[in-house]
Amino acid sequence: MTNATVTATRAALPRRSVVVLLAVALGAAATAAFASPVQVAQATLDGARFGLVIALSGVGLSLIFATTGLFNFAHGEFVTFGAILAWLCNVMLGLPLTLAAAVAVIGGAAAGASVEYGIWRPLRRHGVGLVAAIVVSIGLAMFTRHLFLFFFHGQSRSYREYTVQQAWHLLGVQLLPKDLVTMLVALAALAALGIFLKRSRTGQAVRATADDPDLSQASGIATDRVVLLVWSLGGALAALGGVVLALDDQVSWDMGFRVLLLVIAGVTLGGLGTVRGAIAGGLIIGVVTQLSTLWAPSELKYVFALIALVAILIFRPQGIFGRAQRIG
Amino acid sequence: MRTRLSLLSAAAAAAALTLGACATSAPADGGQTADGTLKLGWLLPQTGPIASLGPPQIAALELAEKDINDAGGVLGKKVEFVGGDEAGDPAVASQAVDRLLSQGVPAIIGAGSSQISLSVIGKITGANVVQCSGMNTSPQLTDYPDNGYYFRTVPSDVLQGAVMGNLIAQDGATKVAILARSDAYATGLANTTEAKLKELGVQVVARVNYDPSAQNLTAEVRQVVDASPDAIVMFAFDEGAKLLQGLIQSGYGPDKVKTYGTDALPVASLPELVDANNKAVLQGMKLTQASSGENSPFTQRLLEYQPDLSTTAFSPYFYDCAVIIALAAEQAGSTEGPKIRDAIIGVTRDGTECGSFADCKKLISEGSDIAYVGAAGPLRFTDAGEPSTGLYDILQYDANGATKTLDTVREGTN
Amino acid sequence: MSGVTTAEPVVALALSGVRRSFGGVRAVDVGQMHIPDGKLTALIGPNGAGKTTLFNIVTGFERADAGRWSFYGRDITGMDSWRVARAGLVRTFQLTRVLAEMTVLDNLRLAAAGQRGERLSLALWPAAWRKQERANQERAEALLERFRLADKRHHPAAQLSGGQRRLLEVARALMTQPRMLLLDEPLAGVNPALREDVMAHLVALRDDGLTILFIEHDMDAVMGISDHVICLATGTPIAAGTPAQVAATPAVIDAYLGVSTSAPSGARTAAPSGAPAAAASRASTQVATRPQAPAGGPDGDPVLSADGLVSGYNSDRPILQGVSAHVGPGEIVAIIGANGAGKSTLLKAVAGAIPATAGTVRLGQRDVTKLAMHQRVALGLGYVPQSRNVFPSLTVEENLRMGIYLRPREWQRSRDRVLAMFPALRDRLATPAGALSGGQRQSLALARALMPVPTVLLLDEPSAGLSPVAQEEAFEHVCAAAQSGVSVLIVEQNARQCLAISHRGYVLEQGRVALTGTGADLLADPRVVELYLGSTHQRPPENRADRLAPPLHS
Amino acid sequence: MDLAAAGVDALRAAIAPATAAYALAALGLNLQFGYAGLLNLGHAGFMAVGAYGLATTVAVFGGGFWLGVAVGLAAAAAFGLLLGMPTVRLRADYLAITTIAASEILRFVLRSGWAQPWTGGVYGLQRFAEEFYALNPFATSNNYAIGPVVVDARTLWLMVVGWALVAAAAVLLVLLLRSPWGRVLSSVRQDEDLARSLGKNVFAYKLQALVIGGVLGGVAGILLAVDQQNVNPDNYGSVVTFFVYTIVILGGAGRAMAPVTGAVVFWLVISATDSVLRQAVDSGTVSWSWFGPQQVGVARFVLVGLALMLIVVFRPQGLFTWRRRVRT
Repeated sequence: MTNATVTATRAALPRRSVVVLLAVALGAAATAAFASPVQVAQATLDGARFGLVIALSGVGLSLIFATTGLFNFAHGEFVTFGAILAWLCNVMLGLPLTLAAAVAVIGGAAAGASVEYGIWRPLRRHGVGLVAAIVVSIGLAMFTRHLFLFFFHGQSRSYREYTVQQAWHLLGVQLLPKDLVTMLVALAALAALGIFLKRSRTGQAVRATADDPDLSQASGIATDRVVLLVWSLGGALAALGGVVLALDDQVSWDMGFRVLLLVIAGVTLGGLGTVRGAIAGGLIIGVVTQLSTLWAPSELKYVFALIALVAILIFRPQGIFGRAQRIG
Repeated sequence: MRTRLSLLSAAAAAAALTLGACATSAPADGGQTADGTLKLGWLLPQTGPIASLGPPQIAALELAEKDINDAGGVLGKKVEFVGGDEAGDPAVASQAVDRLLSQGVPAIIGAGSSQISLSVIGKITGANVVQCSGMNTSPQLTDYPDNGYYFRTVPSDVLQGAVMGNLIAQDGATKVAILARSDAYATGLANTTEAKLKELGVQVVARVNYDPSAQNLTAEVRQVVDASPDAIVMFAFDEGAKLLQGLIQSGYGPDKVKTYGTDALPVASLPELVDANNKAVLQGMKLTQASSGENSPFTQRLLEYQPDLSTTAFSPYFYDCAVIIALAAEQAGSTEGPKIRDAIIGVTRDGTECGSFADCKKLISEGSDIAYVGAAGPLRFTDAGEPSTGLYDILQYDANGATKTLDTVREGTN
Repeated sequence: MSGVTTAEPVVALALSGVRRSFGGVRAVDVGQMHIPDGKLTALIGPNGAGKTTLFNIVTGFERADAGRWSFYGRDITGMDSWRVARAGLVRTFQLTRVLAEMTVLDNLRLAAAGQRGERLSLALWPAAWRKQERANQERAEALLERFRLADKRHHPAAQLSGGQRRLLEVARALMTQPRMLLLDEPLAGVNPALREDVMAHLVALRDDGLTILFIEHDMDAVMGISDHVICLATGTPIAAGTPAQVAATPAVIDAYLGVSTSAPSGARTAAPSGAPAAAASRASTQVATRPQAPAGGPDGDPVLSADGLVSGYNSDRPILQGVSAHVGPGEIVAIIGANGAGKSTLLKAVAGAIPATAGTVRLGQRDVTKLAMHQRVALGLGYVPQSRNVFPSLTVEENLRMGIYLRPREWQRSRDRVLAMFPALRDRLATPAGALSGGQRQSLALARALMPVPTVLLLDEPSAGLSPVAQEEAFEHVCAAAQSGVSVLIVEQNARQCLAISHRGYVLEQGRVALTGTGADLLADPRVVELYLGSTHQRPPENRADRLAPPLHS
Repeated sequence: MDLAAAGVDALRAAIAPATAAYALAALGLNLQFGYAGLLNLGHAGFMAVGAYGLATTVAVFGGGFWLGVAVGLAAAAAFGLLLGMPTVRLRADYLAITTIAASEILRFVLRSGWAQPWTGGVYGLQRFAEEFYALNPFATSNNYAIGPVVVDARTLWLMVVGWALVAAAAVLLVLLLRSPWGRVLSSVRQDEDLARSLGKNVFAYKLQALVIGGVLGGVAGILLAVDQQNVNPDNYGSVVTFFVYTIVILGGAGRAMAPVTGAVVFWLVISATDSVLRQAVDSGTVSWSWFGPQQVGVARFVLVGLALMLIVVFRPQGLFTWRRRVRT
């Protein structure tokens, strides 16, 4: 199977990206029947922003899965952690948000590294299977989430800066400076990650490890260190995702838990283990969610995102950009 | 064979339950504590989706405990509270209820969410124990066959909805948009408000119910904006700050359109939540809040008692729950569930009005009938055990992010 | 390839135009193939000739790109695997598959066809199936007796030895009362004593009127028992007929026995009977130069040595039972032996891919037994696993880059050096390795390992699954590597070619070193000839659990 | 502090009807996941379908209780087929994501405004089990003592029925798993291809396992609904599924009776942590400024999460299982 699907995927890549864009465009067009073009454009823009945040938060989950096979249900807690850490620095210590964000990212990296080092590496040595590991991650999520609730308490809070901004308008579509920044930051981070994985020696080592850990070791790659790196990357990006998510949607103890399902949906739908997939999946989830509100009750907006997920998984289990390779 | 063993044990367990369960001498009596001290249970959201509302409610009960005991307690003994977490999960909640019941409490205050209350009401009232909630607004609870053991101090949606509707209409709004958290609390309120507005001939141009578990609410804000209303009313908990930020940024802030909310919002901290750098951000926004009538505003007292509370939502109602139960016990001269049940309605209506546990207790000792006017104003329970009247302050945010009371309105039968 | 028709009136299995290719590699391309009814047919061919893929396609475990196939006249093209089995066409697997958690008896009882108790509707009514169950049990017991497994009947299948697992597998297949059996290397890993048994069983079954098609590398077995032989090379039947006919076909000898390679000058090659004789004679006619033993020569201090190495995939059944071997500077040392003798396992243990439960591994003087694989690599060890030896989703260039991962500064130089050795790769640099053909993959795997110029290189069957030409190339590369001063420890199923280029060799049997000597001596040793005829390549047992579970990087 | 009381609380929790319900749900999940290897993360969905089948039939359409039960079970089976047909073929983790998405979709739809006429929307439905309680053979005037635990007649009646159901389900499952059917199922989990090569219709067996397990989930949902006399969409969030998984893992996946022990232990722990913590606070054993009655509820879940992790790490084969199992 491997070679067949890989080459197939390769050959189809450009076409596939086009298909995704077409699908999104089509959805938008279809929605235009129910709403004005401006509304559609606005919804698509909002969706894109939310989608990119999802991708940013989820790409780590996706890489961790690719390199270790673990589905980390505690990933949402990285998101919360980042947001809370930034909030503490910004509001309690009075640091400017930009600096606070930096701290959050570093903190996220540290958190990611420490869970890998403290929990997952020993478990792998232990030979704990995929499902048991998933259950551990569920336990870890419950543990961390309630720790946040314990110390941060239940109320949601806002940062000290950028809470309310003047929107720019162009052709009736409005855009907030912070949203633009959010999108740019997310895109930049994801692009950087993509380039890192494609070009840099270490990045290639990550992909090599995802491809075949044993052979990587045979090439002198310390796969344990690679996995550690992936975890800290994942933690850092998720934390950053949390920071930008909270810009519009406030900091709360369970914010990560709330977006987790969408994050999982996004990266899975896009294809696990690929940055491209995370972006595509995130965008689809985000845009579908927003567009659906133009013609369906908004309390159902997530239903359509999830339906998209199920549909795509049934027809293409490895996701849009995924390789069938890992199937076993 | 281990399976067969455990199989037997399971069967045995079932059998043991049937046979081994012998009738105890003690008949079901809505238990009471040995020494006759009044021990009240509470079941409130410490975890789960509405965990943010737990602290003020618990604080309110602590304050009530303090007030009651400062006034010499009930029947000469200090009042005690034992707590339980409703956790947003019926199984966990009913476990907590079992524990409380086993400690012989004659009354349980809670639960926060109607969903949980509806899951445990059978268990509680079935044990002849009084249940009183200060947050359940679900209509299902009105006619629930609870043998008169279920009470609520929060007026039914109909009352507050009417107040809200009138208020908006009086302010001359013509195109109203309603943003409602889609749960038992907000949905009912939104429905009654919408009905009232229609009745008053005010057009409702948008009615948006949003998923409480949703993290991102921009789409909902857009829907409101697209309807270009001249008044916006939101029935929200602390996610209301999110909505307000969105509305302001879309040019539909309180400075542009009339904006309304309820005291389910984190009233005191709302301006700061919305924009820490601009105290005046909510200037002009109006709120309906449970009124303490002539008493010093309860929420202020609560914030003095526990300053770090970021919201005071529903706290007065829970405070009143505690007080009326205590008064009923005092009145009935007993700490037994059934006796308290019989006395509660009496202490809330037809009698000399009194504004605090201390005063009321004095009146009772003088043998006069009382009508408690509490932290949330007069209750005047109907026979169904819920307020026939609601007293509401109309608050408005000023340029300093503080609220001033514009008016106090009473809704319902006098 | 022109169709190969048989004289048999009744055809059990007929294929036409069946094609299947993986990426760049054409795995199966069968124009016409007929398996006669009631005969014992052997399917032979070098590794990667597509024998197993063919099995998978026919039994519905893999899809074909094109073609149709029918079973006793009934078209079963693209039929679900379980339906195929119910139709009476039952296969076994190359890697023995036993239900480890079940007892031997249950393994058999499970297999019985048409059990009423397997219907959900009846499962809870023992009355409905107890009689049938008892009947099945009797048949199972009988089969166990027949295959000498009776005494193990209540043991979990996990406790069986490799050979016993083979027997269990055949017995289980028989339990389904098939019309035709497809056996994938029924003799692989079965020790000589049992071998005779299994072969006898096959013949007996044939005499009972059962049609059997079996993949086998053991030429003795093939020649001895089969009525009909089909030889596959790179997915295409190149000969069919009686064993003698096929064995005499030059194409077969070339393709299967892979003679056309450089043999040591003056290597005294024994002349075994039958087909190999032809092979041998042809081999000896070919003269090429053995790699010059570089300074220091085989007698210098060993660059790699293993002492009393005990290792395996689960500690209670170690595959290596105390192997000692060493490689001198610039030496090419061959490991040969029967399937399941532990050749690949030895390489894995030396490389550190699997832990050693006892014994030591030394690189030079340094004891590396406790070190992880990547640490050993850092100390100058190179390892090319047998299958999965390139990163499929990385480009060729990236694969090479990974080869020199530890010393990025030398990237450019090593790249040019290696590309000079493997010019074919130069124009594929941007292609993902997954899209390469088998031969190119092998070259890339070798190239990747040679990027850092390791002191010792472990090669696991560099010629596996390659066309004769590609095999030749592979061996030339190995010699080239050795000439460049790299010591090589090589496992090969193609023992003849391998020994031909090796200074020394070890013969493994049942996880122990059976004998050792110079390449030439071993090549001449009749026992080796026996072994080499029996040798096939084997893969480590992998179970679904492993593939699902997170990889262990310890 | 009064540990005896805490012990009684724990004991009561261990034999409560809810515990029986969770045991049933876990039995079902164990069949799907422990025996068929189906990683179904949508078990809450099955419970919801069962519960709403009953509630809607009785409370909305005025059908009888027993008709309602029948409808509930049928609905659960139908949900299983609907979910299984396309997804059973998917790989473990993709199956997990599809199922969790499906159950969330279900929850959103149940609580949505336009489903309100049939589901009561966010209000849910109440009091549909009168007919059941009318059958209560125990005198409602009394309380009953089971050991140190005192329960009222209503609870006792439900307990008896609940645990009887558990026993029945367990017996059936054991018989089923010991039949040739069970033999095939276990072969499917151990090696699908092998099962196929022996002519077993793997797909059918997996589907059957999913449906049977789902129906048991439905029974559990019905039992819970009857206990609470209330159904509400938000009672069937993914947390419920996670609880059931915890129970299965606690008991040791793939062992017939494990879920029962698991359920008992799980609710015992949940309850014990709570009462002990509260005892500690009330009695002033613990009196830190930052740890008062307000934090107990939170602290409890911190501990539960922690316990969950530790158990999987130190007893991956389940609390009470000593035989080493090969788990995927």
